[in-house]
Amino acid sequence: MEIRVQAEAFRSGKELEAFTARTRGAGAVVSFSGIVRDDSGELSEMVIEHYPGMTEKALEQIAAQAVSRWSLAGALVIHRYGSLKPGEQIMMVATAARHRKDAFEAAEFLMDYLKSRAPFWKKERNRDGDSWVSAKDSDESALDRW
Amino acid sequence: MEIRVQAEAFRSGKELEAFTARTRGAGAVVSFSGIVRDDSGELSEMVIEHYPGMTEKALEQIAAQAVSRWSLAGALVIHRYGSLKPGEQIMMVATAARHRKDAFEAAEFLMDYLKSRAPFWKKERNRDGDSWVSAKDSDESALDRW
Amino acid sequence: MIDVLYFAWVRERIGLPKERLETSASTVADLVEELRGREERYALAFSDLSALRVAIDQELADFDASLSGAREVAFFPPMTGG
Amino acid sequence: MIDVLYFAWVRERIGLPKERLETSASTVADLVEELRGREERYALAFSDLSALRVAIDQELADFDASLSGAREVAFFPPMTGG
Repeated sequence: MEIRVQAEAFRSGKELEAFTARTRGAGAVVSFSGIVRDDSGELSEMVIEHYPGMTEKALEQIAAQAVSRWSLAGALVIHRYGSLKPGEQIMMVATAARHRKDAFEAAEFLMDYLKSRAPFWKKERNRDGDSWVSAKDSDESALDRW
Repeated sequence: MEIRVQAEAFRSGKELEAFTARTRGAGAVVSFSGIVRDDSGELSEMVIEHYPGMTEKALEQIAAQAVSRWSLAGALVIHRYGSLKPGEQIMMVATAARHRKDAFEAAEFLMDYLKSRAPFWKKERNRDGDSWVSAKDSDESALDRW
Repeated sequence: MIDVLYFAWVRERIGLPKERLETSASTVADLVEELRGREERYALAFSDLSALRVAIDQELADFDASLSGAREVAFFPPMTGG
Repeated sequence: MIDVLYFAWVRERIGLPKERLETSASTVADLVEELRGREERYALAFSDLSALRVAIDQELADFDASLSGAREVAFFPPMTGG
């Protein structure tokens, strides 16, 4: 179980290969990467604020829950904060297990909880002003299935 | 939609990064990698046989179904055949979408169909003999949810 | 004495990220009442509690949770990570 | 004339990957009957059809499917990719 909260950019491919090497013997590795979208073509940057101290704690609790519910050989969460440009990686999770079902479910669980239980807030800076991204009802209701 | 059936080894991280670059703007990228496990410590190699011609067709049909059912910015399937050592990558799928739900579901769908509808057969060569991997009932029943 | 932290648009509306307060509030809701009475910007930030979340000592909590023993309370909008 | 292909343990039991046959079988099941009658190794390979899958011209098919117009039939165990 590895949690990293950082301002620095990271490379999902490099992280995936290192994670796969660390969890050798797993059989199934799932990764999710979140990338800054620019649907309008107007986004100049995305600024991610977080709550230092609580962020790490919340992510560790979420990951510990995943480890207790599924049979995992490993779990990785990386989440950035600070200023990101369109196309940059915001975060990634990876899970490793003997079987694909555990790896997939644990990765989806991590994402669902991370989305609305880890203290991150996104602000979009557009040419015509700034706006905080609002939480979606669908993200809250995604937790119901777990 | 990109399908590759090959004997050559590949690097999941390099493939993930190239796929992410090709599907720029997607927001959510999910990958699954399958790796040769050696639970007994007795496996000397895994030999994957396939049905050239039908394999590519079957994978393309499965990927086309995924593209028609979910809103995807892209889908990638790589599957190896021939002789593989423990720890080597057997295959990977990757999906890109605006939202994580589409990316996750499409990746799981691809995996479930690929497992029991694409003409690959695995043989394990152990110190004490060879054996064909048998299909699991759970793989067949995994198709029911789609 | 208690540390009160604000994040995202709560921080922007109140105009500061953190302050140290002397309070006799026994629950989060009491503290919110106290803050609302201070200045217009607080009243504005706390006008709709359904749009807010609270953490006590870095754990998510409810607005009726007790502040007994709490060292740090944080107010923020629903989280949007991932 | 039809190409008949065998994969995995079906190929091993029959002892060859592919053969070209003259057949008057009108369905896959008829072809299986014909093959079973040829030699012991065929009878063995086709002893339990529930353990076998069939493809006609590289598409999965049923054992009662018609062979009319078929150029290629393949027999193999349930697939184990991924």
